[in-house]
Amino acid sequence: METRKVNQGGKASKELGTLKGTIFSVTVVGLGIFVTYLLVYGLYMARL
Amino acid sequence: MMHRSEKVWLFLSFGMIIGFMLITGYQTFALEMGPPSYGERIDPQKVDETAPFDNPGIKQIGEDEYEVVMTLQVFSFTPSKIEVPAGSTVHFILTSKDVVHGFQVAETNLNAMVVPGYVQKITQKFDNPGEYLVLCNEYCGAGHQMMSTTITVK
Amino acid sequence: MKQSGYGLILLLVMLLPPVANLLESIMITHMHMQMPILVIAGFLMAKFFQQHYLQFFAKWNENGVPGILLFTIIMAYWSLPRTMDEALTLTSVEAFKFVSLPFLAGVPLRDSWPKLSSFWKHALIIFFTILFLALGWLYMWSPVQLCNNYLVIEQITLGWGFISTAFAMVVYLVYSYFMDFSKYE
Amino acid sequence: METIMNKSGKTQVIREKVNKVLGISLEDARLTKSYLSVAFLAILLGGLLGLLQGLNRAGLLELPVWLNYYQVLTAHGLLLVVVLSAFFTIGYFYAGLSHTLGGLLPKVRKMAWIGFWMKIFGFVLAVIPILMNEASVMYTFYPPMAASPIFYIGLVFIVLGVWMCAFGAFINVASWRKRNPGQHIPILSFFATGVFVLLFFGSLPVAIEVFTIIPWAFGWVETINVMVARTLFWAFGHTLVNIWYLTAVSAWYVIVPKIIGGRRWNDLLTRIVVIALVIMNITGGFHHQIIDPGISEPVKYMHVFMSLAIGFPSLMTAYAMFAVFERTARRKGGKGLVGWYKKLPWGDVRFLAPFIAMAAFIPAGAGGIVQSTNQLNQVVHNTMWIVGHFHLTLGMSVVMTFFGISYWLVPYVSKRVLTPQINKLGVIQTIIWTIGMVIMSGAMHWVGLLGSPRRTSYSTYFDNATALSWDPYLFFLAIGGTLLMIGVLIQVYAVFYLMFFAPKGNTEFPVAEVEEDAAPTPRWTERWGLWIVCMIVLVGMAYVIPLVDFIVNAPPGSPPYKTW
Repeated sequence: METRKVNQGGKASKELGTLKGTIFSVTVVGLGIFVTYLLVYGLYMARL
Repeated sequence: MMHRSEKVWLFLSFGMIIGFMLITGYQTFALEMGPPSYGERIDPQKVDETAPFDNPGIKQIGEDEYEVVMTLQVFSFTPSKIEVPAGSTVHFILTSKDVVHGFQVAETNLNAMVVPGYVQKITQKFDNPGEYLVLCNEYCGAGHQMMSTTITVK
Repeated sequence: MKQSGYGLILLLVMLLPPVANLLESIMITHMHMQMPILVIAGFLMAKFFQQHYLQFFAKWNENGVPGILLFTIIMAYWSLPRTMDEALTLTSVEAFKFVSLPFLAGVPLRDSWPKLSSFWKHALIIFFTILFLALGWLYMWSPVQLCNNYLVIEQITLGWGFISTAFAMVVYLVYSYFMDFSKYE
Repeated sequence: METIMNKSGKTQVIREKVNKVLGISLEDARLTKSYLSVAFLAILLGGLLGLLQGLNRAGLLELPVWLNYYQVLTAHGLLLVVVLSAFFTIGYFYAGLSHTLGGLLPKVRKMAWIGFWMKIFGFVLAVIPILMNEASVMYTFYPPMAASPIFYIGLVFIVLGVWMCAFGAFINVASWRKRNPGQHIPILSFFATGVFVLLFFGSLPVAIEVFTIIPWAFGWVETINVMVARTLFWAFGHTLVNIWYLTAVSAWYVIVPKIIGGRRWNDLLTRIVVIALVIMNITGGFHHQIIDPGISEPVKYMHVFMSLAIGFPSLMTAYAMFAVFERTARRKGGKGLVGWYKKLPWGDVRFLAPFIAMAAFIPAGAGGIVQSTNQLNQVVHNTMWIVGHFHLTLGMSVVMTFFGISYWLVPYVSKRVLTPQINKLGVIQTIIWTIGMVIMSGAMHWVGLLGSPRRTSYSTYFDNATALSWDPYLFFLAIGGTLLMIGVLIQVYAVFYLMFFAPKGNTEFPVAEVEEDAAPTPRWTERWGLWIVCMIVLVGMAYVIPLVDFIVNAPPGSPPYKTW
């Protein structure tokens, strides 16, 4: 129930709409995928 | 509906995955590096009487090129000891006489499922001398952890 | 408009020789993957044509029936074993495939579907269900090799592909018979 | 007729209101409590067996002959992959259906109980032969290894019990839709519908497989088609794990935003993720067969695409989750590129556990993408890497989300409250579990790359140098396993404390609202029949080719073997 106060910021959502932290975070996710791929791909090529 | 950055993220990340796919496709179809997919059928109860498995063993088929005909059964590989000179390419022809087995050689890309009723083929070039551990990587019974042999590269 | 762009990109990707070769190397992916994707590409591009030739579509395809007839004819034509064979051997037929499926099947489908009454929609699905069952039966039980380019086993596989697609359409017909969409939507 | 309908409609409306005010009805609560109790007893037992395995694998513990490694492993898999996940999922979603649809229909409740006892009965049947060492076949039971027929009959009852619950859910949702024409199914029930659709269609192939195995295991039929059985198994096996994943995802989208005091992500995109996961899931199973014989390279390549396509909704989820967190944190005054993370309620176990679960899905999903890529699969197939992968996905992403859910769901159904002490205990549990899992699955991934196989009891392969070099990593496995066991004990204590001993009170079922300026969701999202048809067509595309080939060009079959 104590969350009510926070939720009332419907109108304010525009100025709070920046998502640079999200962009940063998903970039980390993307890099994670890429690095994992490189690791296993490198191992595969080295063992050919 | 979607934030611009979300579209960019989905486009880039999925593009990256498509990139992985293209590399895979190029290696599979242009460089013939596809995963082991041979599928000739065989009667799993008559492996010993069916060529070439009636005579398992190693055979030189060219300069630096060998062919190993191998059967897998609980809990061993036949032939059990293999020796090849360094730099040779070895073609393995495999089948199972009983349950599903796995054929894996540690520190190489040799890894294939060996299923009763099917002939499997996989190839590897051994550049570095040493003793390579061959093991079964699909659970096949009480002695599964003992099912191993070695390939010696001189 | 963006949709039309995606449709064009999809068509161009399908035209790439490695993609076309891969999909055409297996009979069932040729018919049940490449061909529907071409129709989808046209379906996406239809927005462009609808906006630019508003008059034409309004006049020619007023109630949606002419469009859907064209769609049906094109689809039925490409379900024949002969045409698939020819697409592989004759360049002109292959070119016709890449033109007819998107532009003569995909585009009219998009234009017609919303205009059709539910009677015509169901009639169309029933028609294709029967057609697919018949084709499935033909491909599975035909004693001879229907295509020069594909083995009998691929023919049987395609037959089962038709049967499973027909099954999915039956599921949909049953579902829409029991469900009254107007109540839920 | 009309008046009766109206009357029952009215009572229903009253019941829905009562439900909102007073919380879950006692009967619905009892159902969920029973399901959750079984789930957490399963993790207690399964965790203990897991510890035995970890210690054995590190060479620290020799298991007695009457309880060997493979028996333990079969039971561990069955308890955690089938019992824990199925019982938790059903218990959780039935509570969700009850909460969002205004209580379960009496008929549906009865079906869920019948399903409950069928699954218990089936499970007991399956466990007896495992304990008697008559079914050491792993939960994948690949023919031609043949367990005692009792084992397979047990599996049939488990599947039938799951179907009972699936149909119960469909009936309840359909009845709600009839009473509320023109309305969207509440989001949590939408997730539940997707999960039960997948449970039903995903378990169809395994049901077919088991029905071909039973006469063969009894000896009425001499041989079996090995590859058909294997293919049918994976059509089910992979769907199953993605069902648990979808369950966890439902909590991420619906519950977590409420707990952190925020709002739900775009309703349409959420529903698209559910629909996409339902349509594309079953075909993903093929990446388990990338190095199998008898499937041609173009077909395998086509399946890589089908497997990787499942990644798309997960990538959408990653973005959605971060965006929900960031928006909420910024509303609370969070600043900076990453500084806003400080504004999230880190001390609240109901947030902390699912958050770490989500974070774990980053490496877990990355590993999944890599291993379903054709050639790279050769590097990791059937090695410890795979074990590490599914301990990250299931043991972290899914199970930790389940843990997070339990801290509000259990008090909700037992009409008690989460005390600050238990919350603190939960935070400690989350940290122990995280450390244990990172150590264990990290070691598993690495030793797998070096070549150590999965599902193998401790072995030095006759003192082979390569195999001996794996031992230090396997030692970490034992350390991680021990930490995890401590985590299990704390978790089970917390659940049963909250169920029976915590102070009485009202706990809210946290379902987040959408953003106030959200656009209405289009109607087409409700056309489940259409999504099911798309799914059938896609399954047809994927499975018709190999199955027809395996059946038409079948080799002579295999007789049953008992090799343990």
